[in-house]
Amino acid sequence: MKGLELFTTVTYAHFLFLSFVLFALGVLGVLLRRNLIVVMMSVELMLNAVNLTFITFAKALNQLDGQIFVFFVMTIAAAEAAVGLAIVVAIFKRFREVNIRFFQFLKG
Amino acid sequence: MSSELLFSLLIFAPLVGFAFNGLLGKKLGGHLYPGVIASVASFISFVASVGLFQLVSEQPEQAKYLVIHAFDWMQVGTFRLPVQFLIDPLSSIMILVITGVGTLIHIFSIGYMAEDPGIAKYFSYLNFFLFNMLILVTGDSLPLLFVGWEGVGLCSYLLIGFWYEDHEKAEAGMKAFIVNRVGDAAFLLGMFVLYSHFGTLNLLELNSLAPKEAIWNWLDPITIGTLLLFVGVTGKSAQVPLYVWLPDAMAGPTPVSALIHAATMVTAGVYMMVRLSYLYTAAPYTMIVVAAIGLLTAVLAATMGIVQWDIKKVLAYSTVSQLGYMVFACGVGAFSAAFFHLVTHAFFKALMFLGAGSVIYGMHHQQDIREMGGLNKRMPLTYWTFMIGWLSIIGLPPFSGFFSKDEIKWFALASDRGGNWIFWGLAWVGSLLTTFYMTRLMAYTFWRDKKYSADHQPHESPWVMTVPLMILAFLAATGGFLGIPHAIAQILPGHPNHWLEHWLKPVISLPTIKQGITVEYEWLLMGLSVVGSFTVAMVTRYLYLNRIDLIDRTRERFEVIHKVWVHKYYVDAFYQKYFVENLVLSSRDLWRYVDVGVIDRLVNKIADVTKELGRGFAWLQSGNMQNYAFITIIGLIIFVLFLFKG
Amino acid sequence: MLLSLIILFPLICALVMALLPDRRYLHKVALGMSVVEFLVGLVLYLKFDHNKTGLQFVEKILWIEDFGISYFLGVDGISIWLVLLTVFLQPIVVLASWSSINEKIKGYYVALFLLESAMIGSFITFDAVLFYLFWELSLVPMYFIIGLWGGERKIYATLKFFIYTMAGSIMMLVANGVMLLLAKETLGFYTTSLLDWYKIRIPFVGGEFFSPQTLLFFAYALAFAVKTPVFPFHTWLPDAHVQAPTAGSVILAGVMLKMGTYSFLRWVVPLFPEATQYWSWLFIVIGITGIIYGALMALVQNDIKKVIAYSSVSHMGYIIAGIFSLNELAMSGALYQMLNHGISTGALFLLVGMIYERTHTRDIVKYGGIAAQVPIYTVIFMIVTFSSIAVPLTNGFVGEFLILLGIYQNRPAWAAWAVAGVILGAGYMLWTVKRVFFGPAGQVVQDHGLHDLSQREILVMLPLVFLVFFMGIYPNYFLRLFEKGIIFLVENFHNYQLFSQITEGGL
Amino acid sequence: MVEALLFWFLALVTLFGAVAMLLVPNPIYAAMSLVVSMIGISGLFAFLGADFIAGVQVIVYAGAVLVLFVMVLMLFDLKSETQAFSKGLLSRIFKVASVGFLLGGLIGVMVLEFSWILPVFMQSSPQWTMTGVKKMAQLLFTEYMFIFQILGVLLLVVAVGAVALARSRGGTHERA
Repeated sequence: MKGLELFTTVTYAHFLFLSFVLFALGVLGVLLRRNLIVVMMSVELMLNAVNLTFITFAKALNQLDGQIFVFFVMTIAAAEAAVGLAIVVAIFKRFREVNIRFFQFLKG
Repeated sequence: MSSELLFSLLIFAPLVGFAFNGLLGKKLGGHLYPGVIASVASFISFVASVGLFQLVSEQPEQAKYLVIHAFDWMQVGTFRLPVQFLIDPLSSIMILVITGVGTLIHIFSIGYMAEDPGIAKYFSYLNFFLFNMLILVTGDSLPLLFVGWEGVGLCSYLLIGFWYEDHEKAEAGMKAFIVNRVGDAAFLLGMFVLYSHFGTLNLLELNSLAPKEAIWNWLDPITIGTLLLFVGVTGKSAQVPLYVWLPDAMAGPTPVSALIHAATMVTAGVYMMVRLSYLYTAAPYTMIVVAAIGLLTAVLAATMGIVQWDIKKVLAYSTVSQLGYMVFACGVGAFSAAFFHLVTHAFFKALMFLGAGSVIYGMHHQQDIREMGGLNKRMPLTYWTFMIGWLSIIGLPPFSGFFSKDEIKWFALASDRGGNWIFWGLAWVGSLLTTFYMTRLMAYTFWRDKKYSADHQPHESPWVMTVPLMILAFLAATGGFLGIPHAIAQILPGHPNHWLEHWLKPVISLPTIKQGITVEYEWLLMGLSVVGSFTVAMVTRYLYLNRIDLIDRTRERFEVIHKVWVHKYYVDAFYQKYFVENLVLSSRDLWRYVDVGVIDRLVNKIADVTKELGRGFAWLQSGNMQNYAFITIIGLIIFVLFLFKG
Repeated sequence: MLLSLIILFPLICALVMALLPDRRYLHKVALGMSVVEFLVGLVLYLKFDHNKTGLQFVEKILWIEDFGISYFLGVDGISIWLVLLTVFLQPIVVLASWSSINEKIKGYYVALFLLESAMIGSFITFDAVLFYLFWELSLVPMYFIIGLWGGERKIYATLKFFIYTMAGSIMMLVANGVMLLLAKETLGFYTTSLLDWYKIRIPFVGGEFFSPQTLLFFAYALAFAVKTPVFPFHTWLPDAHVQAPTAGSVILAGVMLKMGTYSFLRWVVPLFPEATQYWSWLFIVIGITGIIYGALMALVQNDIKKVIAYSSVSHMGYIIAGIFSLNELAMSGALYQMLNHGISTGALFLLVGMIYERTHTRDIVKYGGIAAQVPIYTVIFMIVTFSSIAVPLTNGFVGEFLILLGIYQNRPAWAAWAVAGVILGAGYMLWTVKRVFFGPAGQVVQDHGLHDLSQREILVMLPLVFLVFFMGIYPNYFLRLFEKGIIFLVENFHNYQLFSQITEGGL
Repeated sequence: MVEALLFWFLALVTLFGAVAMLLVPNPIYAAMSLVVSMIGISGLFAFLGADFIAGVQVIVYAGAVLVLFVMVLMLFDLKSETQAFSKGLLSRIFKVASVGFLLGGLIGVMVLEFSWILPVFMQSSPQWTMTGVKKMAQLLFTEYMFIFQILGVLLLVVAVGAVALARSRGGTHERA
């Protein structure tokens, strides 16, 4: 598999590498963005990257368990989003902004 | 009556008296009840000991003892320690002396302590002392003896500190107990040594297992064991170097001094050595030490007795000195003589202490002999009984002291276990010193012109106090006939033998006479003693009554010696400075600089270091969440790197 | 089921206490319950077969199968006495708390009962994990007892106590893990049963510190040494004792310290016989140092509780030296001394607590001459003092005598140093007594009109005083059973030399 | 060939959405970009035969979660943001570099250490087949039933917790 073949034939490896890149982008979002909501979105992106890996393996190994896990991850993600946003709301009420810097106030 | 029953009467009568007075005495009130109850208890005990004595004398010659087994005290593996009591010729006499003299002193105390609010407590302690003392002399093994040994020490502590509100008296009690503890610690070690060597601590077994030949070896377990036990003796029987507590012990009530610190408890050490006579004779090095210490004590204590002004202190030093004689007698193998002196000493010293008590009572608690004088007119009964005690202690025949002391001096020369002229000479000098300070005491207290003020008229004591005095005086006068010396016995009609020696023969090792020492020597020594004592007594009496200026001049002339004697050879000061104060000070330093300064600081330092470490790493906890996430990512990178196998 | 009951009942008591409202009548409820628990202990004792060696009332239920961890309870001739001591002291402590604890009564008794359960548990379990559980569990209630009802520096003291002991027991946890692996390796299956562990032969190279047995030996020994406490790990003890409320001090001195010494006997000696034998000299030295050092420290303290706390260090020195003398005499003596110390030091702390309630000071300098004011108190204090300094016919003498004799059998020259403790012991205790009770009336007498012990307080002290004499006069009653216990202990040895050394007294 | 085109198209869409989310300062736009990315991922799921999951992805993420985000953003008018990225050029470079390193590491590990997987993965290109809901449901309601239930409870707790949190006045230090 050389040269053009890399682009013409799609293999499971493509999906894996794509999920790696997506995960890295998510990490960068968490590390660099200041807005809490965007940080949370980046986390969602990371979760999706992982989901993609699950689905890829599920397909490659011809097992459905991977898909089930994705299902669970999504549930957790939704829950996390709900709680996270609730915290954001609470933070906003107090600081009138949702900058990540808020967490510095939690320092003992 | 069976021996068990008699024995339980002997032991439990004082214990019941103790419990009764201790628990109920105060509630009953009154100043008579406690004393009467205690005296009755003591008297029951005395009757029981007479019965036991009778039983023992009925035993066959080969096994002249009774063993009363109570129960097993401790049993661990092969180590078995029964609570078992032994009534043999030795202990049967001891219990007679203890309960007999004890009863008299109880009765005396009824009068002496009548006005004291703590009378119930006093009598309960006294009974408890009897109980412990009886355990001491009847216990058939060293640990059981030790029970009594420490028990009497405990009672002594309680009774010395009886008037505890007085700082010094409380201190004297404590001193007595702790000094005794030093001896007791050695006593414990001695027991361990003997147990490891013989595998038993039973007194009879120890004596029978003791080798017949003397072992000339410092490192032999028997030598070490007996020496360690002897350290215990120096504590309890107030020998050099642990005698310091006894003079201070005079802080207690005077009858206590008579009972505990003269007649019975302090002789426990001598009793123990007599008891283990076979063991001691097997260790000749120990015997040398014992003899040297005993003689040293006898002479040193006598010199200190010369310069005392407190009537009880004079008697205390005299007690130390007489105990020295007993210990010395043990050291030259004359155990029977030591025991003989123990018995006669119990009579005449108890008599003298009670006499002193009577004087103090009559003088309204005045103890300084310089304030007395002329009491022979005021207190005739006390005077005459005291006189008998004096005659006895200076060793004039036919009073008891003459017989026992003379026997000791005789064996100082004649014993083939180390008797020699030097020993005899020192013992003789010691006895002359005794005569000197005792005569001085008599002169100051009785013979001199009266010194007391007119509004403190001394009075004769009531009969509860004088009757015991008289009984004791009788005993002190005649007690000597228990052991008539062989020389005298030979010329007496019927040749009465030395009864005590004969009686003790089954249980103790008897001294043998050196080759070449004949009966003429005995006459010679006896003559020297009697003439010496008589002369010294007369001269001293003359000097103190007529030529007091000569005495004063002599004292000034030898100021240095006088000072050393007054300061008790600086032994007390030495102990106080180098042991007590140094111990406390260095412990304080140890506490301050090692316990708090090093050990505890180290512990706290470890905690502090942990805390500082935490503070040091705290900058990581900046609160910047993205930094935390970043650190997580770094962790992830490291994890990924681990996946590379190479 | 009796053993489960004896652990569970205090837990139930704690629960009941927790559910009841916080009022003064809780004092009476607690007393009643602790008496019932004592009766349960008594039933255990009466049903105990005195002629059998080995474990009795065994309960063994597999708990975590994969690692062979089981709920394994049993008592033998040694542990039964410690259980009895615990259940015996509990009602006394409760009764003594009636007047001293006036707030947060409920929490106090909950902690006290939890503590009782944990301590009993650690004495009767024969499973390493369960033991560790009880061991650590016992820290928590004590932490609160000192921390909530203590003196001025209670937080410092309780933290020090907790963390110090915890740090020691971490060692035990690690060693437990290693032992588990060793069990798998040598026996072929995972087990945490102590009886199985006894069978493990752990490689031992004399003189080499890094041989497995030596390391494990020291790991366990360190945990127990802190708890005991052995010199030089003792500094938490004076702080904890001084700050603890009376009941805390009594339980701490009376029972908790025994957990350390008992564990030495139960765990260290039989598990690591070679190392024990090889290193016994070290522990005898430490023990004897502790005897003298504790006594010297006690000599110079001005706080009565500190005097007693340091005297505990001294007494613990006797016990450690006794255990490591490795012969039946000294071991029996050490066991006896454990009970003695529980009784006499417990009694001393109770007495100090009683006088503290009256005067609110523990400074000896302020005392003096109180004997005239409080005669009954003085008499009891003197009796307990004499027990503490081992006067014959009190319990203290029997223990010390056997220990010293045992030390002498093992190492004669060192016994002389141990005996020095006898002198110093008399020194510091009698000096304290003299300064507190005798002499002219001190400041406290002038400030407060002291009143003598109430009937309740006499009732608290009476059983202890009775035991002081009973154990002194008829020790064989206890020693008979110790013998069975020690035989059971050494029966499990694979080290024959040590076995014969202990049982036959030969060296 | 068609498959390849489809994959690359979906991959590009996904990556574009992700990068846009990362870079645009305005949170609303970021949310919108994420929606794009999510839909791309959903397509990829469908590509891999996970049709049910693909549907759920669109409904839950694009439809629910992100709507929630946007709603919050709009509710509080968080459009204006002075500072989109964290401060410090050095630390930013450092962070990007290490994430790059992480990515490189992951790919490196995949290629070098788990290369035994790659042939399997590389040779067989995925065939498009439908899984269907039925199979999923069978598995979910038998083997994973317990977890499924637990998740239900979790969601309930989260619902309550979210309401409680959102109702709070914010901050733990003082009470108004």
